[in-house]
Amino acid sequence: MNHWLIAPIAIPLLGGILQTFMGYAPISLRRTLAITTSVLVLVASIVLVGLADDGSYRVYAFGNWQPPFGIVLVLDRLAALMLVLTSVLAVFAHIFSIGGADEGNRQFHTLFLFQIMGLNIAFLTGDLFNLFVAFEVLLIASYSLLMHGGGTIRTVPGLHYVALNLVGSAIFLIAVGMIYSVTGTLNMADLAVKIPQVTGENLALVKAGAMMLLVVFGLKAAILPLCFWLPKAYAKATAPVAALFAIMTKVGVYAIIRVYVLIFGEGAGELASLGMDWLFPLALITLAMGVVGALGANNLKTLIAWQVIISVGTLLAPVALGSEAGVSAALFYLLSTTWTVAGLFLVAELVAIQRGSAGDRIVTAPKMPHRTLISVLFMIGAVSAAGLPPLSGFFGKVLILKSVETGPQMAWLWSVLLIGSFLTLIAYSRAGSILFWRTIDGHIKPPEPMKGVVSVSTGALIGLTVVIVAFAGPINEYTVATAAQLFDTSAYTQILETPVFGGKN
Amino acid sequence: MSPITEYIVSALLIVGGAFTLVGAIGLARLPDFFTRLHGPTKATTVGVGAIMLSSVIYFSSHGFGISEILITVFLFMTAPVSANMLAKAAMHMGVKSMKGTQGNPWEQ
Amino acid sequence: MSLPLVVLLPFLGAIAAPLFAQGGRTAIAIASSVPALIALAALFPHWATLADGGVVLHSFEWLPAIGISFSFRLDGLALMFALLILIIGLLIIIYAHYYLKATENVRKFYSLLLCFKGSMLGIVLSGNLLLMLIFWEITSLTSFLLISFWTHKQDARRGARMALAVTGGGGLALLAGILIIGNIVGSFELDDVLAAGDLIKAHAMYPVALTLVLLGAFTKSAQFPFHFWLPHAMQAPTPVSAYLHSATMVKAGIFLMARLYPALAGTELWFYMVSFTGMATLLIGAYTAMFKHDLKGLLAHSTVSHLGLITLLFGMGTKLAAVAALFHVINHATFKASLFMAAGIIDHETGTRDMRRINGLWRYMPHTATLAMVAASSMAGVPLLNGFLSKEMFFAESLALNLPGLWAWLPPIVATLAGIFAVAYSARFIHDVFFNGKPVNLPIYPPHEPPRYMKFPVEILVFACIMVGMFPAISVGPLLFSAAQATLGGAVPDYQLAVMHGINLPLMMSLAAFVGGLLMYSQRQRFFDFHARFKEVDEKAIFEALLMRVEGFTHRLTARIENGSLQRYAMLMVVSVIAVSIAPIMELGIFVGSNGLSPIDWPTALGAGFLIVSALATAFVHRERFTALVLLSVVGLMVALAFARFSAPDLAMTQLSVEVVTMVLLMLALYYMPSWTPIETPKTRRVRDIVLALLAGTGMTLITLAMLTQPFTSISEFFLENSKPGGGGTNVVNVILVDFRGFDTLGEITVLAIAAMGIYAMLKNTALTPPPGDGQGHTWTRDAYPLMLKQVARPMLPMALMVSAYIFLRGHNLPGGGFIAGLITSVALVIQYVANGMIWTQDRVGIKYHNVIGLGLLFATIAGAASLAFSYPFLTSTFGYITWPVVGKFEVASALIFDLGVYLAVIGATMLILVSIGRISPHSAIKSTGGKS
Amino acid sequence: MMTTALYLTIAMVMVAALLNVYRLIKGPDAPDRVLALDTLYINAIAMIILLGIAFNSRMYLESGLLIAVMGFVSTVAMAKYLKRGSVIE
Amino acid sequence: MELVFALAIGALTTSGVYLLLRARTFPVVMGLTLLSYGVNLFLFASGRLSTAQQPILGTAESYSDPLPQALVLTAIVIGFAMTAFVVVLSLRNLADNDDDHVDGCPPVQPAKKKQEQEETGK
Amino acid sequence: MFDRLNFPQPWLSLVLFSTWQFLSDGISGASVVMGLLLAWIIPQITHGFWPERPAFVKVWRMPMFVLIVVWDILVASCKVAVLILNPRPPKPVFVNYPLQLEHPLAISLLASTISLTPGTVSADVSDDNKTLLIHALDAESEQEVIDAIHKRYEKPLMEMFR
Repeated sequence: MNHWLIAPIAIPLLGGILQTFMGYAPISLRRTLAITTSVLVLVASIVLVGLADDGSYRVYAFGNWQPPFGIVLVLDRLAALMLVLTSVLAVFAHIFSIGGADEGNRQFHTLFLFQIMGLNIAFLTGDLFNLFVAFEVLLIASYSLLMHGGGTIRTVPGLHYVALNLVGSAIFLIAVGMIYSVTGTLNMADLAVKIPQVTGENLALVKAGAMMLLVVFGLKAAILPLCFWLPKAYAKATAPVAALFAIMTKVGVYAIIRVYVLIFGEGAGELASLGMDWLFPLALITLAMGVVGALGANNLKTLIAWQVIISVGTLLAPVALGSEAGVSAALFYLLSTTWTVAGLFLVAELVAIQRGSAGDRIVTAPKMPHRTLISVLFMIGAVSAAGLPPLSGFFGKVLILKSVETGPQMAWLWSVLLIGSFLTLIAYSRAGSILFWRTIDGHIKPPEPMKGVVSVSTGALIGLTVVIVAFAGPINEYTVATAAQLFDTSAYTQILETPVFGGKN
Repeated sequence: MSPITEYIVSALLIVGGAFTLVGAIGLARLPDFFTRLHGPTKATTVGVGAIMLSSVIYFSSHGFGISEILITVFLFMTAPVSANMLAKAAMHMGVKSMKGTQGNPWEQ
Repeated sequence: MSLPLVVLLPFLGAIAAPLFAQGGRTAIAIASSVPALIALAALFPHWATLADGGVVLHSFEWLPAIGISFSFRLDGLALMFALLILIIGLLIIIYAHYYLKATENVRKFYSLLLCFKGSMLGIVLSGNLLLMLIFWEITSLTSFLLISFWTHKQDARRGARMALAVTGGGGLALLAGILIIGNIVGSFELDDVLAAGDLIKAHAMYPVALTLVLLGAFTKSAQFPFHFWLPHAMQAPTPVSAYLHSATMVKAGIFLMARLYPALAGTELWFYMVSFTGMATLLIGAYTAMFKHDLKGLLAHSTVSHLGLITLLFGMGTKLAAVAALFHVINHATFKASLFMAAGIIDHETGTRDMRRINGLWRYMPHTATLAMVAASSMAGVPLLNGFLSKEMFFAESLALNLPGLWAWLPPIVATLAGIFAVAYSARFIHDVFFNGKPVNLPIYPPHEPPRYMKFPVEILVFACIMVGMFPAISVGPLLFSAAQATLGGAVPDYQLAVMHGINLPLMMSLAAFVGGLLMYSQRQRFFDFHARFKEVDEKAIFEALLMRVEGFTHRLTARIENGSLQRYAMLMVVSVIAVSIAPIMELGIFVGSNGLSPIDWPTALGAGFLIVSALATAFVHRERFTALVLLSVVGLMVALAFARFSAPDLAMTQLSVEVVTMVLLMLALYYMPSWTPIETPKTRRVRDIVLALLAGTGMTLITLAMLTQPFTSISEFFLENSKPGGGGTNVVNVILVDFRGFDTLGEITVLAIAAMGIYAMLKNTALTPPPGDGQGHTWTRDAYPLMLKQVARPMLPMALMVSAYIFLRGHNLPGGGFIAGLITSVALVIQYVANGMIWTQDRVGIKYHNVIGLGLLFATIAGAASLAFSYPFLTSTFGYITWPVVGKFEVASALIFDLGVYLAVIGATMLILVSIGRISPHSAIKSTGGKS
Repeated sequence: MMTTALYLTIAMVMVAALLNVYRLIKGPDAPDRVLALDTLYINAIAMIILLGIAFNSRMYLESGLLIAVMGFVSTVAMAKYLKRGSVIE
Repeated sequence: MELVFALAIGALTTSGVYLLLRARTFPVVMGLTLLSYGVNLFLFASGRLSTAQQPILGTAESYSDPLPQALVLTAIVIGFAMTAFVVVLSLRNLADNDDDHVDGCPPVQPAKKKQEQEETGK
Repeated sequence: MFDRLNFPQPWLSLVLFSTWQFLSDGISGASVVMGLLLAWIIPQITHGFWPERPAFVKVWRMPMFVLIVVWDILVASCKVAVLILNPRPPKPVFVNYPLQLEHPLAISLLASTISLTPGTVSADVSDDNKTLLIHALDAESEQEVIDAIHKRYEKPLMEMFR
């Protein structure tokens, strides 16, 4: 039992608790502590990647109860990958926030840290109901963060976001209930063992439950027709929050990968590959819808918000095909797209700040200060997001394209993905050329000088796309190994046989 | 359980049930709000009280435990307040009192 | 090692060159030339290998999973292109040094130019198709930035965007094509691909792959119908046009065809696709060039035409044609680059490029005029110049083409026709600009010769034109040979590079072209009139309009679909759930499992009836909000009773207490809201909603029925067995909550805490004006704190605390626990707020609820973390029995501390939520003690 | 004997609840509904105690205690809403 | 008995879904509350129905499944937090938009419907 | 520390202590210790919430009073039951009862008592705490109600509260 496993949960929890007590402490102190916490989470995540890379499953049994009875955290490559992905993103978004976005709400850092905690629980947990709890933690934190920063523009999107996700939570519970009512267990490993043995009418029950679960995950991942809460909510959120939200849809993707590979994967007997025939076309339509939205967007943040949806479609299409290569490719792309999109949200914020009243609307406005830096960052981000070489988005997409086997699905995926990339490129070039180049004379109120933390964190996040390219080899090896590990479900179910730390039972 | 306690318990139960029912009938058929207010706030207190007592006696054979009494105590504390608040609300809203009522409710 | 270096150097230069900006423009220009010089030097030693048809390969592994490697491959073809890129690149830098004004952003210019150069070199030197594609797309991106270098010009921006859209899009098609090829061959290494030509051509996917690859090549090389981007890319500074459109960007597509020639060419499909595209482009370009008044426009369309020519040659599929194509690549690069530079000089010195205004420049700038005239002659195909040679070869090949029947006449006729146009527009270039009367209304007058060394690059290129034209075998013979060898993959046909091949049919065609061209030029006015009768197709306007259309359409479509209506989104959600689960539910039908139905017990059924009636009534009367709320309360109560009825005392208690708090919460909210809901949705919508709701309800009923009657076994046996020995409590539900699944509970109180803090923050600056009355004509009473309520609130607090202490302490063994206790305490506090008002109570509470929440979470976490000290996992509980003298046996469980955390967090969160909402009320702000007391 | 009495009582309480629900739905005024709800709460206490007797278990008593302690709060809140609007101020 | 229970859950779901699809925040909140009642009952039912088998050791011969009960307890608490949040959010919506429509402001209505609204609504 | 070791509201503490004994499963060492502890701690926490301390005198009369009330409840319940079941409509009266009690707790107690005894409900207390509005379900006249209440309930209460 390795206590590092709870570090990504315990650290932000303690950090968050500390922050609750410090509502009236000087802001510099709060910031320092909060950033320290984020960085510690990152360190812990990196340690966990190191641990996970040996390909074994590490189990952390809360309360020292043998799974499937107690709740377990399970660390594998996928979980570790998601943790690092999240904590890197979180650190930079967090650093960005201390540029001033954290003002106005004394609990901003608390919420931010709890959000990280929720995400980390979701990635580590090996228990279906605990996944629900994790979802709720991260959702409630995200609701609050979304509303952070005041103003009236966030209210309605926030309301929609909350209301729909509440329905989602209700469906999640129903689905959990159905699955429990047949299998009598909640532990994912145990479910993976028991689902193949389901027969008769129970099959229909589990099927209905699993399909509902897919709807829930689909809602979190924002696939069509469940994605409409996203664009406005993300576009209206405060920049670091929107950046952090880039990971939120990926939680849905993660859950789909985890649950539908492990529990309803190839080994699930009659329920094998359940729902994937729905998911594939939906993913493609989602991608297309994202592109349409991106083309029609009239402000930068909305454009990027639709990019989130494009990413989701791109990610889920190969996942739905259920091949190891597809999952591996999707994971590679996941890494790239999450950071890039988050970086783009930050860039959009810089644009909005620098352009005064024009904000991030794609209209002609006086020339903005710091144009060169911001435009370069935007360009890098846009190129990566559109999937053009030489940045990481390209490699992700190539991997995805390559992962499909020849057949009608390939034709669909290729054409949608490539035409989508093309149209995205047009959308970005249009937005970029108008925002940065089409200027009119006139003065805008000189904005506040761009703070170092703000530009550095944005640059760092955007720059990660280059880093991914530089380390594409090792990263790809890792994702390939991750996919291989994922599909070897029997190794996962081994955790049931591994006895917990001595003492009780 | 001895037969006597059984009788007592049964009797109390019936009494309690009867008063509860009567209270509800009052609520259902009395003509105006203020008269209806009498039904539940009383008959039910007696009703619940009797049922409570039967429970105390019934379980006394199993062992000591009279937390039911507390329920009654709390009910007796709170029921008048509910009635008071409701009456105030009704007077405020100008709920009509039945014909033939002597005196007037206060203007709120 | 040298090959990667060649590619890398310009990129390094791009980073380094701006650093020299301090040293002035000359320094940066010199710094920018250095990479090319080194690269040339680095390529030189390989000549020996290449001359014999050898190949230099430098390869490093990169991403074997994709099949991409850093593999660089130099052969004759690559060398030819690399030399063009490097040498013309060098000349362009010199030229640009004089061309750019001091005020312009030279750093950006050189940096981008070097990036572009590097990526072009990358394309030609890549030994891996994917690597090539990467550079391919980088050229699209850098050219986008170069074309839009003058970002303030709308035309430049639009031209750049168009170029990016076309070439970048083509690149994506190319990507697909390459991936298919890679799939067929099993490798992206150029060596493997070139060796697998037959395999590829025989494969079922060959047509797809070919189409996609050609799509890439055609877009890049501005082939019809994708040619329109090129003329508009002329908005770039002239050095850029000169570079992009002579030797580099547009030649990338040509290069691609040459590169993949062994792998893809030689089929009918190839022939028809490539040659006909080339033919069309050749004609259209030549024809359009004739009518352009813009100097650069003329050159641009002529470029299109020449690119068509080269494409046509490749399309013919004969080996000789391929040689001719390669030869023309060199020739076109030299004369077109020089022409562009000359045009730039003219533009620079006169301030305009309109040929209707610039006339008779011979008098002002004879030197430039001479150079331009030589180059233009080469373009026209005048003998003794290089253009003539390749054109002759082209004519010869067009004659050699064996098309069936009358079709055989098509290529020579097209070729001659194009030749006529070429002569005509070249003549126009020469005559209009340098003779033809006097200049008209020039912005800069009088024009004069440019700085001496601005002409230097032109001189070099013109010299090359002449040299090649006169001594082809000596000057380019070996290079062409090795390039041809590389392109054709081995055997090079017999060909002769001579100035004259004697009097033959091609020469006659040339002659015809000459006469025809000059004739056409002399009669140009008629042609202009003829041309003017057609509306000129402005591709850019169409493209922009199309873009606007697409943008507008997508915007409207998005607005239509994502219409901001929660009702629709929620409907979609419900429909989705129904859609995915309807099949299994139908399969299930009205299914009663093997456990069967238990007998109905009437009181319970009646209670369920109340629940059903109240639930439906809530929906039915929801417009009367208060009534609906009362009904909702009944539902809540019935749910609690149902829990009690079916053996869940803990749940019943929890439900009851939550119910009360929820009601208070909703009442608090309702105060600010209208008490009536208007009818807004049309009837059809309501019917639809009812249908959806009924479907959902029926589905749930069927599922529940099936679920309840099916037997099952669960892991719960374990909990029942281990609760006492392992968790030290007899209330199994509570032991699960604080021990077996304590982590869930920790998450749950975190949710509560976050919700409370979020609510607090959200309401902090919210100002709401409550309605003055209840909407039915009653204004609110002044009586805020009724006496009886206040008096009963006094003893209620300690008594309720007592009860909650009791519920809390017994929770581990009997129904109860921290959560319920917390809610009781909260309700007791709520009574204080209701009875005494916000400020009165707040004064007496004397602790910030934030801190209570924090403490709660802290206790729970510490209780969980304590076990870490004994290296047991988080949340491992322990318990023991202590026997005190009087007290007796007393159980102490660490889970109790955890539960205390829950208790505190619940109080803090609940109170913070309720108080935050209560605080919006303006009453509390104005009067501290209101009403009667 | 006791069983019969118990069932009889349960029946009477259920009928009483039914009458309450009738009043609750019929109204006519908001205070009537709240009064019916309040009474229903008290009936619920009775039901819970009867349930305890029927199941021969004291585990349910605390639910009744909870209603006694807390149930009136929602009545009070509703009544206060009706006349004052603001419940906590 | 199971059928009655199932029907109750069905009724809760029906009402909940119907109210969820309304255009004003308050009915939506009530709908969500009803829905969560239904869901809680459903989750509870996944452990099957049992009479007088409360999972308190030593108080009954056999015990009902305690796990769904614990899950429902968690779900109730979370549901409460979420309900509170959505209630407050609808208050914010009201404050910011001066209207309690779920989309901030009601869509423009044809005159005919307005008339109907005046006739039937108050 | 030790100077706070007192009971700020001894009567309350007593009530709380006995409440605990009611709640506990029988009186035992543990329940007594715990009861004492809670009876001490809770008033410490809550005494701020009870600013107007009741001044009890002659508390021993309390049990007698409670008994009277309980008896009245029983008797009157039957009367009301008859009234409800009787098809004759009742004759309700709004009574303005002049209060002699002054302590708010005493008034509240009286009002509660009135409400608890069937047939009468205290509907409101006037702003100046001088008048109590009582609704009687079935009474001949106002004075009849006033006299009965004054004699049976207000007087004993006046003796207990000073």
